[in-house]
Amino acid sequence: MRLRINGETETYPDGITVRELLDSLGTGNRPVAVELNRKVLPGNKLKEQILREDDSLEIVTFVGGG
Amino acid sequence: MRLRINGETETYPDGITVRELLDSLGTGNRPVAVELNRKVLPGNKLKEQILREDDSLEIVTFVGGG
Amino acid sequence: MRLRINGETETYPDGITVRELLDSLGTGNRPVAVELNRKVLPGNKLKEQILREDDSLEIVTFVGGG
Amino acid sequence: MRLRINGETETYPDGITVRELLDSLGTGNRPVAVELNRKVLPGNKLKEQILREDDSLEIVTFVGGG
Amino acid sequence: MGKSLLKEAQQDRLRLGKYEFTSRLFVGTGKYPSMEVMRDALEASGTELVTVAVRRLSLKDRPRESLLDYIDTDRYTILPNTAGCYNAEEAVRTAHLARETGISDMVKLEVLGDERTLLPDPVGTLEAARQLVKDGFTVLVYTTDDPIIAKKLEDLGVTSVMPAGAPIGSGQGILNKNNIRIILENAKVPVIVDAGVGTASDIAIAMELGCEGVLLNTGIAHAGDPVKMAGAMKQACEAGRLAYLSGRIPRKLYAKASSPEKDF
Amino acid sequence: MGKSLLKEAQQDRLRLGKYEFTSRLFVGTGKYPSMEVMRDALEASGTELVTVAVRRLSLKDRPRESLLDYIDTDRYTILPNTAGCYNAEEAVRTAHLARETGISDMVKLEVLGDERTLLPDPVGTLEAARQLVKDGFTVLVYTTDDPIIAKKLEDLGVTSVMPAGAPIGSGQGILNKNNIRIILENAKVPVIVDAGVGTASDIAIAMELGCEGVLLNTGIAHAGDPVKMAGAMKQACEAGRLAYLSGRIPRKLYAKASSPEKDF
Amino acid sequence: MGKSLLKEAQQDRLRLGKYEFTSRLFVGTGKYPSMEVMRDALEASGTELVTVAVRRLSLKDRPRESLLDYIDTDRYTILPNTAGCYNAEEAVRTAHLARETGISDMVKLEVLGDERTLLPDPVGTLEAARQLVKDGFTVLVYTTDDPIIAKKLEDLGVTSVMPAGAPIGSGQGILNKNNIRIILENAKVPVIVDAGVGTASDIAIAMELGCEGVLLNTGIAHAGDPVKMAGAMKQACEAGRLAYLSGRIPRKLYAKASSPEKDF
Amino acid sequence: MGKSLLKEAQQDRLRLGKYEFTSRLFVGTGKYPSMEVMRDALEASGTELVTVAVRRLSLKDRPRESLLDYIDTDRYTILPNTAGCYNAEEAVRTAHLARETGISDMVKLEVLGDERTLLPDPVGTLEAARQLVKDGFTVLVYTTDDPIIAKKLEDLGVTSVMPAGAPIGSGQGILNKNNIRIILENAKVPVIVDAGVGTASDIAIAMELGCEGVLLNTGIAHAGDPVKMAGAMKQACEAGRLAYLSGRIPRKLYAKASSPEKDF
Repeated sequence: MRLRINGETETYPDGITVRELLDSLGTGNRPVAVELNRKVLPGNKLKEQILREDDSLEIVTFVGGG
Repeated sequence: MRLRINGETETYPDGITVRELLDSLGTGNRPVAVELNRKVLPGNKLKEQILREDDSLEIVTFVGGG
Repeated sequence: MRLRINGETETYPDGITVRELLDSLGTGNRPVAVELNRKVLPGNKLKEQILREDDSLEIVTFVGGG
Repeated sequence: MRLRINGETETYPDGITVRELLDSLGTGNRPVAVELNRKVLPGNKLKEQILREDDSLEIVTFVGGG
Repeated sequence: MGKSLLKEAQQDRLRLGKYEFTSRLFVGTGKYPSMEVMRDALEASGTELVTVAVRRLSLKDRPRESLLDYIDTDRYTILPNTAGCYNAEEAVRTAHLARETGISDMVKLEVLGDERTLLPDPVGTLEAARQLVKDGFTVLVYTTDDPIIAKKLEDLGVTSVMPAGAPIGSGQGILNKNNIRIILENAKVPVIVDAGVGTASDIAIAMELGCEGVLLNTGIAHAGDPVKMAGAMKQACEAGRLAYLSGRIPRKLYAKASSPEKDF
Repeated sequence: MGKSLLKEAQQDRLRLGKYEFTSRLFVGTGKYPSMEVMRDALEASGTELVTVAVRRLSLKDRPRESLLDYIDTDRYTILPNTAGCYNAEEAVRTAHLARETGISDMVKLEVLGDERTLLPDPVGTLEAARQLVKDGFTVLVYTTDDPIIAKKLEDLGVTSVMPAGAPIGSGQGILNKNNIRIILENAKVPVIVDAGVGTASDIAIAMELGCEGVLLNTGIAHAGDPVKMAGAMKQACEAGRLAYLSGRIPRKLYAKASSPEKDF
Repeated sequence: MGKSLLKEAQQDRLRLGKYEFTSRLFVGTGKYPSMEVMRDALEASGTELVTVAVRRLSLKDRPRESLLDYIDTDRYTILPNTAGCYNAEEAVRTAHLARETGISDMVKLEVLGDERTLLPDPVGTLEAARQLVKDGFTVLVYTTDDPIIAKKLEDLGVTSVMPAGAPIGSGQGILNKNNIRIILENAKVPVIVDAGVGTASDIAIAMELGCEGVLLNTGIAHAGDPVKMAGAMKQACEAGRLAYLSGRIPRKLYAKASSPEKDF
Repeated sequence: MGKSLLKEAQQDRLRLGKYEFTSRLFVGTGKYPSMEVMRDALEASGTELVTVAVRRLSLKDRPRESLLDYIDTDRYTILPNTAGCYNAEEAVRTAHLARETGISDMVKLEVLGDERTLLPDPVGTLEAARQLVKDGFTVLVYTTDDPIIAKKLEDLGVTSVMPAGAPIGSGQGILNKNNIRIILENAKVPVIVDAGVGTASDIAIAMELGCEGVLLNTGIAHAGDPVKMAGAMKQACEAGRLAYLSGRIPRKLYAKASSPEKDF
């Protein structure tokens, strides 16, 4: 299925969860947060949240800042 | 009739106009402005505006300020 | 005769006075002062002071300054 | 004999040395320096320097300062 | 001033809405030892715009004389302020009352945040400015030296932004030149320093930064000799303006001789 | 200025030895773009005392015109300086040469310590001042802002002590107000700030401290528009003097309203 | 420090919500020459609270390492900021994303008014602060040095008010001590100077005014030697705090000898 | 400080003649509330060099204890001063007396010009410095911030030039950074700011300018808590030195974000 991730269009197997997506992105144990279709996704929902065709995600992490 | 002027209760003849009231207060030609029952009264209405029992007026003028 | 004027060697007729020298230099009526052989020459002596071979003069005037 | 010490007149046995005088003043091992008749006395001369009638001494030490 | 400079100064005019001024010094009318001193100080200051406050007419002791008996309104443009207002509604109401006197359609908008420091409340000030511009006033607005607020006010359509150099009556001059510089960099409307002036050099400094004018009151009214100080402020304002237009020399650790090297 | 202030200003005169001045601004004649600009700047500055330097008459190219062709000596008192002298002997010699021109018996004594910074050498300055006072000169002496040196110079009998606000041509204004204050506390002769002025407010500040006058050159001569800046300096000098005489308001963290409390 | 002072310093702790800190220096993690330099600078600074920014995860070039690989989260409390947000909605959204990482429930709220100066937008900042407090965040809010805005933020329930000493990265220190003093006079929450620090003395000055802490980034990250400068900032922060607690001597024009009068 | 920084600091030593110091803070021993407080303040300050004054031994009431009972001379180098001397002869005499105690061959030369301001007399100071260098003393000389006098003293062979930041005990910090900068530009001997320090940031500023050290007394002795303030001064001195060695960021009107641009 098609997903919109951080502005890019990517293709992923149907029924994948957010957690699985993140793992496939190699985020490992680094802190990330996810917006699914413009809604902030609670951190504890990453595992169970199943993605659907055309879902749009923003995945953010921490970078250096002041 | 009773009028409320700048917080004081005063008695004036019925049917007096604002202009007449101002004259009786001796404002002469000094610049004043009037609020009638919490509404700013246009300067050009002072002459025609007739006061009624229990009307409340704020009459202001200019003082030194920075 | 030879005179040393402001570091230059110049030749002038014998017996010339300082005043005459200044006139020949075209100082006109502009303010000048003269050191003759390292001694300041009083302004009122310019006329009478006769110069001798090898006299050394510093002639100064005013320029812009702060 | 009479000695002038720091502006005071004091009486001391004849032939006393500066070192003995200092001991009698209880300077103990605290650092002091001595001027004898307006001349700075080298520190190593304290022991041998014998005082005479009417000698004038300034005895100084260190105090708090900036 | 020399004649040619004088002529030039005549032409260096400040435009505020439909008004135009030769003097860039605006002076308040409060806190003078007497009405006579105020009148003479205004004259000495050379100002063409004076601020006044709006207050209740006194009913009991009817004063035989009023402020405006001492201010020639043919000579001075009157700028009513909204001093003493602590929210937008009060300020708007005060401005409307002032306008209905028929004396002026200008207003010096002040919405204060705090009775102790008399510092402006930027939020209330923005709200009132929006309304007064909508109501057709020529709005000169007293504000902090915050460049972002200044820009927001300008975007609302005020006629002049008037940042405080320092708190009202503090006499500390311009505490943050950096902010005034940033405001000037952004501003398309005249920037007039209002409040904080303690002495003449404070005004010169404000004008040298490129401000279009200065407004003060206490610095004159509470000076030992208000009339003389008014004259000082006038000169300082002209001095600062001329210096700004002339272009000052750069600052250096040390520099070059102003006399040529000695040669004898 | 208003008429009465103007009149008063006329009477607020500065006395230096046998000379008296209405203007408290002294201006140098060096480093202008042209003689004409210098002449106009001097006029615009309103000064009554101008400094000049002493240099060798040029023999080769005899200049058709000289500095004094552009300075009306009936209008301006001439103050020759000893600029470029790095020891007392040279300065004394230069002062005597200047006097023998018959133009002036005043001298602005400068004994410099260093060609790079042009800062004064206090030791050489003291030595030269002693001699020149003995030789009957009216000595105005350029010095540092060191209050002890200033006092020593005064005790030698100089007519005026002229501390540098900042290094010559640096345009940094008065770097150490504290020292100028101490000098003023002690001084019985006029204190005139000499050197360091960069813009108009610097002069106002010096005068507000209580200085009797200000001398500058580069701040005008190198300004973008020297004539206009000269006008600015004139105004600033008058402004600062008036402010000093008026008595400024005290500085506070914050203060009182200049409008009465709102009551409606 | 001496042992007893060290002990005392241990007990002089700063409480922010449910967090407590011995170090009063907060340090940013942006703009270092390398991750290693950042890590060493953080260590040298002695900080216990570091700020981080929230940005998109890069999909293309998956960096093998991330910022937090260089920040020991057992040692440092993480303070995510909302840098780069120009309105309240964005800032609130960013804060929520940061919290959902599970790393921290603190947020350094920034709502900027202008991409050029990076000065805060007080209006947007107030709006976002209201929301974030409601949403249960521990809100440390970056703001101007405007005392009225600072008070409004405090009244909304923020945990700390963080006025800018000067614009971000400007290195100008505290431009307006007067405003910081007024903010401190009013504040019941810790006041932490954020932005503007250029060198160590700037921090000492902020702490001597009575601020509870200082936050900086560029002053360390862009110094010639960031690690050494981090050590300087640490010392300066402790110095300023101790000086504030000690009580400084008053300023005078001049004063008394520290040695007794000479007597021989 | 971090270990590596600590190690580096150990190696950043100040050499004065044959002496060497790790601490760049020199502390006076006058005017403390008690000998015990002095002793503890000296310890907290981390100083390795303390100044003392020379005075008459008291004959009447023989104090059972003396200053040096509270100063471990194995730990602290003793720097006798010539405080209270108003001419060169007295200062030279006092230095010789101090040396004959056998405690130290260093002298902090002070020749004061004025009992009220305690400012140095440059002329007497130069005269005494010449003699004391000839007599083989290690001369550290208290002077004004006059760069020309500082250079003359250096040329006489003094070991350190110690300009006053401000008058003794005035607590005003460094009033004229410009002069200190020029002195540092010229100096080949260590420049140590002596006098004027009011609080910790004053020391940091002096060190950031590039001074080799700072000497103070009143700022610690008269602080509310002298021991704590001594700790503050220690930290500030180290902070300022580190900052100077690190290289600070430049000052700008405004600058760049320390967080990357937002992208989501």
